Amino acid sequence: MTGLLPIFILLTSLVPAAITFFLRQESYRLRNALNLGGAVVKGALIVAMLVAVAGGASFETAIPLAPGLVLLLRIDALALLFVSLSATLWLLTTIYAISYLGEKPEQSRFFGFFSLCVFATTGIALSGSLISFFIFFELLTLSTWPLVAHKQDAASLRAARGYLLYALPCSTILLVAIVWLESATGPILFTDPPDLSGVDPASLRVIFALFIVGVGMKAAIIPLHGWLPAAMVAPAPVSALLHAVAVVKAGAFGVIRVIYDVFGIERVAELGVGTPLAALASFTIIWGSLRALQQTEIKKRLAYSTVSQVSYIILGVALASPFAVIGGLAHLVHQGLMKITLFFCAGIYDERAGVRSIEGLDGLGRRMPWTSTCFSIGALGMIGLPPIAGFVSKIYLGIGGLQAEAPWVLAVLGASTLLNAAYFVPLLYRLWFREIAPDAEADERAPALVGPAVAAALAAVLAGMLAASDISPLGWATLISERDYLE
Amino acid sequence: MTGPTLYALTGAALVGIGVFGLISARHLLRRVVAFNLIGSGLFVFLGAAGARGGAADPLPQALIITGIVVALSASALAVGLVVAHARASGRPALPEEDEEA
Amino acid sequence: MTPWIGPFLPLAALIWPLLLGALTAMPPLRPVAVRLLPLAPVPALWLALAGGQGVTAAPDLLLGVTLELDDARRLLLGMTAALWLVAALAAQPMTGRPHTAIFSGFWCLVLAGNLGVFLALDVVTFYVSFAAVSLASWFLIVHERTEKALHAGRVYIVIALAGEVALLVGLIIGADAAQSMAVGEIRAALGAPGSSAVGIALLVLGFGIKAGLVPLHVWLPLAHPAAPVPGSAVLSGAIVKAGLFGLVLFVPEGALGPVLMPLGLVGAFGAALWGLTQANPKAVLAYSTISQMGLMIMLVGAGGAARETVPFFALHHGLAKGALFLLVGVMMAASGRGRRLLCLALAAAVSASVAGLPLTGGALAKAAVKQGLADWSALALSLSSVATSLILIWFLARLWQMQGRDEALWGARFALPAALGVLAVTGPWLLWSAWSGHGPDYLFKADTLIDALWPVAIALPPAAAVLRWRLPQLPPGDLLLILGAWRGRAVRIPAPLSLRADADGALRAARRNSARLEGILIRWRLTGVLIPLLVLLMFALLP
Amino acid sequence: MSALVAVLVLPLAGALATVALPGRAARIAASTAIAATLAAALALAAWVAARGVPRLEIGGWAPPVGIAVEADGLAAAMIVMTATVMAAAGLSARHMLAPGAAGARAAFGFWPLMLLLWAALNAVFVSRDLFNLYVGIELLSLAAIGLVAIEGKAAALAAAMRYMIFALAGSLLYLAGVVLVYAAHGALDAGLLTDRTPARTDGLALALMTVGLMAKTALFPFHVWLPPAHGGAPAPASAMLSALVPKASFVILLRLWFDVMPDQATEGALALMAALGTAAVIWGGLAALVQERLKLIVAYSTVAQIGYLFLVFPLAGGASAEMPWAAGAWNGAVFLALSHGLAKAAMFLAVGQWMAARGGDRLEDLRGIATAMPMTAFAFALSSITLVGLPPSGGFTAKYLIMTSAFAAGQWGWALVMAGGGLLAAAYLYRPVAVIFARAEVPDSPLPSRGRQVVPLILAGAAVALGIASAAPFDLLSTGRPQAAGEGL
Amino acid sequence: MTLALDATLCGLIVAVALATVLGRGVFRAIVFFIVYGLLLSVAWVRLGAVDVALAEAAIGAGLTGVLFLAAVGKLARTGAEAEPAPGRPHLPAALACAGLTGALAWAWFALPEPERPGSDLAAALPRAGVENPVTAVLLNFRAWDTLLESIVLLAALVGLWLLARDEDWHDRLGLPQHVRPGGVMESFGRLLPPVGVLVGIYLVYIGADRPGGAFQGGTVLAAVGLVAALAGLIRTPRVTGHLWRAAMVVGPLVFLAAGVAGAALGAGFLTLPEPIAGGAIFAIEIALASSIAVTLAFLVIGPPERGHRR
Repeated sequence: MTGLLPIFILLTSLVPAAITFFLRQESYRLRNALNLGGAVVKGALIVAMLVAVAGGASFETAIPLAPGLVLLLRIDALALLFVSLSATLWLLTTIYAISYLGEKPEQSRFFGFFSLCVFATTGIALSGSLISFFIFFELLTLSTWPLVAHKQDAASLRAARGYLLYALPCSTILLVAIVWLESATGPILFTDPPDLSGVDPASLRVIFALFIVGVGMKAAIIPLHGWLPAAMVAPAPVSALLHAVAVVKAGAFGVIRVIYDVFGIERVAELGVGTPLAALASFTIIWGSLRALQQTEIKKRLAYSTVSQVSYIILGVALASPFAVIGGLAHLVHQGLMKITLFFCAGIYDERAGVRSIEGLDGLGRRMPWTSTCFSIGALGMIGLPPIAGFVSKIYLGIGGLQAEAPWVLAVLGASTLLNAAYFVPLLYRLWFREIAPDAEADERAPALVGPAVAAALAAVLAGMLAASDISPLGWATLISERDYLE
Repeated sequence: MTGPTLYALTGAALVGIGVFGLISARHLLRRVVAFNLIGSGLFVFLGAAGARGGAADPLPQALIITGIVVALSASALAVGLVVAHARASGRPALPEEDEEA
Repeated sequence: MTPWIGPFLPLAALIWPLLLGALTAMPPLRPVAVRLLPLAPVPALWLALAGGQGVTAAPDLLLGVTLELDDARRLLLGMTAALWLVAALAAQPMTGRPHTAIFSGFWCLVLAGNLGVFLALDVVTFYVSFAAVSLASWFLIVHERTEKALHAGRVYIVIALAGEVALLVGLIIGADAAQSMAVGEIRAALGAPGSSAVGIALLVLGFGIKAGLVPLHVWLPLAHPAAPVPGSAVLSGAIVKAGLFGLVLFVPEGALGPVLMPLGLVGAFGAALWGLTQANPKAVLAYSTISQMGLMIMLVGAGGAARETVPFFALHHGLAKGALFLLVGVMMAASGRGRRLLCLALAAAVSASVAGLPLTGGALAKAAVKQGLADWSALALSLSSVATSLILIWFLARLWQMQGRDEALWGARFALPAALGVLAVTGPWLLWSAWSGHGPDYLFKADTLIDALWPVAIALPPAAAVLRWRLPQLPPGDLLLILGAWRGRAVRIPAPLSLRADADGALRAARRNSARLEGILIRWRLTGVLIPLLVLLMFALLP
Repeated sequence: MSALVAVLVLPLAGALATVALPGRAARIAASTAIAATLAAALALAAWVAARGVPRLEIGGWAPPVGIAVEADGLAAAMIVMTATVMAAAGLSARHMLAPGAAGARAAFGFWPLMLLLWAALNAVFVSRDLFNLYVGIELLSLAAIGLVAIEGKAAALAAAMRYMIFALAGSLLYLAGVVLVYAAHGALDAGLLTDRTPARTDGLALALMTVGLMAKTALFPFHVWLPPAHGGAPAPASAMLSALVPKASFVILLRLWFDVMPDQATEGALALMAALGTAAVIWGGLAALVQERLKLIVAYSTVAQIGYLFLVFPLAGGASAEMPWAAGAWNGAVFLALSHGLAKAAMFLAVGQWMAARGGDRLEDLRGIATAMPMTAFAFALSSITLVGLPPSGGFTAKYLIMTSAFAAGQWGWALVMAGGGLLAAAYLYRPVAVIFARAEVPDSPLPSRGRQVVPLILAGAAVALGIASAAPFDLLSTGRPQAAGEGL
Repeated sequence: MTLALDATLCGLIVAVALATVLGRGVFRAIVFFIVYGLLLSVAWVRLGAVDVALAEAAIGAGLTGVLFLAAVGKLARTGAEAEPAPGRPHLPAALACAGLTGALAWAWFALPEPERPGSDLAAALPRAGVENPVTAVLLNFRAWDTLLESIVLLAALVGLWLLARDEDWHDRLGLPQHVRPGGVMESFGRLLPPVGVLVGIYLVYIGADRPGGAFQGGTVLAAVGLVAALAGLIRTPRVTGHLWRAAMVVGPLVFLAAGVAGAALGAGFLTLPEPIAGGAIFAIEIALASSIAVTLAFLVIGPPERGHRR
């Protein structure tokens, strides 16, 4: 039974996906029940697993595909962190999406791919070998595409094409990297780091770079970020999925796996590739923020904000000092909570007030206080305002930067905070201090839309408020780094 | 030079001639004819090989008979195609090669 | 999970205002939110009065919250709580006006932060509290939503955020140097030889902004007058002290003295003189605050005993400045000559105290700090009293010029600054011995008296001159006016790096070319030759 | 054993019956034969998996006198794939080539040709005799040419003519090789030839056979006949032609280079083959990228995919044959052939249904067809995934195996071809996928029933399943292939 | 002496082949081709392969020649007889083909000496049930090849029929022949068939022991049918003629049935148990010959066509 738990967890997303595809548009109830049920059951299973792991159990399931090609599902603390995040946010997003989509067409396709996306993300989290990781990583690419293209208008299709234009070359590069490395070492399992001594350092550096390009595209590292802002044309739940639940997270998660479980910190340090990566991440942080400043559409601004924020995670793991790692890992969750809040709210503004551009936010704070409060919390958290989760990450990253003898990281963090403020504060200002246009129609009578936003915002606040507790993202990150990476 | 050698070289020459015909001809019927030349050239080569060492080897003969029948089948279909194509397009050559068309 | 360890009251003092703040968001309470405000500082006040021993720890909160109360903290906590209480009472007439629920909510948040700054023993709690003070007070500034208030808010938020960043980075450097989150250890680590001066500089930057350190003070004369009167009172009285206390807490003894002292003095004199160009009494008071904070920053820079007694000085200034701001509000609610005179008289008394007229609380404060100062700086302190006197006389004149209309419950309104004023003037007497190490008799010595008196006396002639021949009247914002061109310039960034290309054109060209090549290859006369050629090539390649 | 006979005899018997019987009875006979052969194919695979390689010396005459057939893992896997594709094509053809829909001529001709094609494929897959293989591929070619010409239009006839020329030239070159082999060794059986004393003429024989088979496989630059031929045939015919026919000659190449004359392989020759494969990948991909007709896109994609198959030669042949990575490359190539067959058939069948609904296969005609026929659209998308080589699909497994081998062999250039080709595939398949999933309000003719729409989906699903459950097919492939039984990499 | 004869023959063959390829005019090329086929059958006799000689004469030269001639006629009627421009001499092709010939010639001399040619075959022959080794190979040892070969014929025919136009589908096979009544063709047509049928049956019958067999015999029978049709003695059937279609498949079907029977009886697929091998082979040959005859004749006649559209 316990050996099958990872498989069951995967099935909680796959089964609803498979059934949903064949449902008629009118089967609202069944579809919603399936998706919500899947999300809830998954949550329950993850809790069960958490309990079991805390009790010392370990889970590992291997499905051989071909010699040298084993689908290995395995649970370690990092996997748990990611899978818990995605499962929680999936539940919220599902509730939100059901309400958001209302009676719009093509829902079976939407929810089918939606669940498939989560299936892939869960698979990424639970992958115990490099090739399993790649398989799910690609599945994610593919199942995301129909979601980005969901509206089927020209802009959506363009965005979807752009997404693949980035994703497929990068996944090819990733495959080359995997194959190159595995041809020298044999199949790479995350349980025991491969022996890389047989490969010459120059090749290893190239392979590392290929890996980073391969997974970094999903994490929207500049210059591989172009797809993300374009993809904001997708419906709000999809944006939430892209920015918080699945895609960019998978990329960041991939970077973590590559650095810690494929190469190992020592090897990364030996090769001297950590610092360039950290520098790249820093550049992304700054550049993403600068670009965000120029955007006039809410979701686009949020998208560039994600570009910037996700690189915090990468910065942390690339610096590889204890605090930086913890900060990076914790930011994986923190960013997810805050950004999903923001996208939920952006979706509500769009849906209930028809507002997409920043100008439209004027005075919405009074008409839509809950939404606007959540939005403000998300935005302030992004800036790093305590006690919302973001500041914890920043503190840890900063200290980590100093530990890694990279004091310039502080400058990056500082500049980024200022820039974050520069692009978020005007929004808050408009929300709360401008007068609403007299003919504006805005309300938030949609509890299933607002509820998830409130929950996510609350979670973001709690993650910061209770950062020191064992069950907080930070506590977890600490545990992971102590247990797995920094003996 | 022995008999089989002579025939083998003839076979080789026939193959060359046939291939040349197959390549250079534009008229499709000529190509089918050339195809038959190649085939028979090969059979002669095989027959010559089978005739080495005195006693004729029956196996190549059987193979050749089979080959001849197969060649006829192919020729018949090819000729049918040539005719049908010419009827449909008005030319006994492929459009891309028909310089008069 | 352990909720907390140690005395609960410090934790309650912080949580209670937050709870109230959350309550103000409840729809039924929104109209009467202001009514809750006076309750908010009560636990803190109780804590300050009752005192408390031991460290309170809430290990699961933030990165492990730890709170403690020592004498300095207790003093400032008490002052702050009292000031907030009185200000909250003074805010009662706002009940029912627009946006008061938001105002109240953030009032509570700022209060919690302000208290937290004084209670925090760990750097994260401190930072969180400081950020709450810093950023939430923006809502107090822009509350009126006038063009002026919004402009002030813009300036404020930009500078405050910059300050937050500097602070965050500085604290991170400190925490790394100390390998600890404890405030004391960080200060020690920063003071250790060989440690990074950047950290200290950033901390000074961050705190200096809040404390009105020249030249980081530019927001202050805009923001303090823009807020509603109770807001101004806490801003000028209590909130600036958070920055000051930060300096005291984190800047190591003696570090940056050569920078802080001159800058403090420049503030002390410059702001007072610039204040003379202001017509709005609240702006005058704001400049006075900068001036006084300059003094206190100089004291921090001087180090030693002077630095130790800064809280004592701050206590007086906080209470007095609070009283003065509130008096502006009271004056606005008075039209009768009697009431106006009463106001003026109280204002004069408090002003005299601030200027350090003998036997006032202000004089005590100055006397206490002077002991720890070198001669020249003591002289500077005395001279600053001249400037203070000058500006406060100017303030009184401007106050008198105000025209108000009568409002209800004037007596109660007047009682609030009166109470603060009394506290400001008399409070230092109660704590004198504990903070100066001298008996009350020291205060009545001729030296002390003269020392306190002459600056005020010197100030009178120029004051008369200023009143007679006015200085040019300028809008607030001194340096900002100079840097006016700086505002509103956007950052230009080159066009995005993107993979966009003329896809259609490329497709068309590719189609044309591929069709051409395919058209060649499809010719059997050509491709056919390749067959024997390939056979020969392969034959050549095989053994 | 009897399953082996059955897969050879049943389609033949079916073909004879469809020729002899009148219309309706012929179609019933065809359906029966299809079902029976499918069952026999599955039974054969099960037999092989369970009990090893069945060998049949036909007529009881052992080579060199008689002909032996063997169903090793490769043959069994190919036969099962063929049976699956054939069954699906047959199901689709029941409607598309019904007498009312396609005319009495096509309705008469399709079934015997299909069954003859099938018989020829099975015969080629199991045959161990070089001359028997020649007869087999001739039968295959003639049946295939008939299918290409079935539309009867001038373009289809020209396409069939071109195909005929290449096919005949290819057959003759192959025959020339066989003649040389027999002349040199007096034997035609693969097993006997493996143990032969190498002769100096073997190189020429191998060169002749290889080039001939390349022409039949439509390897670049001999691919020119393929797109018009496959693009012009009716969908079920295109499915068979594209999915299966090139595989027969490829399987013969595999047998020649890895079983019969592995000793003849040289670096240069192997590289030449892979170089042509590379050219095919690039050229097929680029050409597919610019087509406006979906069937041509799919057909050019076959050109490119055939190119991949030839990358196996330098990785598993010659000096590499003894190396650990050879098995990976060999298995990868076969996996690729299998999954490409399934996916390509699914694509053609899907396109066929769309053409019936929209009356054309220009991309613009098909805009938004996914709304009306989501299942076929999904099938097309799934097939695209396999062709691009994205996980989880048979295409991915294959790609992974080949790329790993390439890196292990130090010939990483071929891995880059594989990778780049995948990108090209993604690019040229993206266009149709985006178009069919776009929103458009176009009235459709009556749609095929769900039962018929699901056929391509099953094929595409099988192609994907090949990647998910690749262990069983992998074991099957290793049967009877001692040198490939190793773990590989 | 014999070598000189062979050399002359070979020279002629090559010359005629060259003329076939290089000569002007398709018709002339085809005439050369027929001559070439006849010369080639002489060559086969010289090589001691009488069976092949028969097959070459009947099929390679005769039937194929007729096929080509008929095609020329059909092309002329479709108006597509105009020959495309010959184009420049194709030098690269000439070089490549010379290379190919050279390679094959080299191969001949590089061939190893044959090892015990046909010894296995000779050992197996007594059990084959027939004495003519070629027939033994065709119908017993390599029966699978032969079965497939008969199927190839069928496939070609089905493919050929498919080339008909849809509107012609229900017409009779081939173009209607217009023979002058009482002309040479008619008399020839009346005279030939009885003789031809006899010859054909004899060839099939004799095939067991001496040169001859189903293919040669079937071809003669097919020629008889063709002549009869050309002479207008019989009308060609339609594709829907089920009797004819049954005749087309009966040979392969009997062959296949025999094979399956062998498998079903436990002897093995296509295994002819020694005692009944001779009889079985004869039965198969008869069936096969009739199918071959019908199929070959239909192949030459071509798909159904409605004549004279112009």
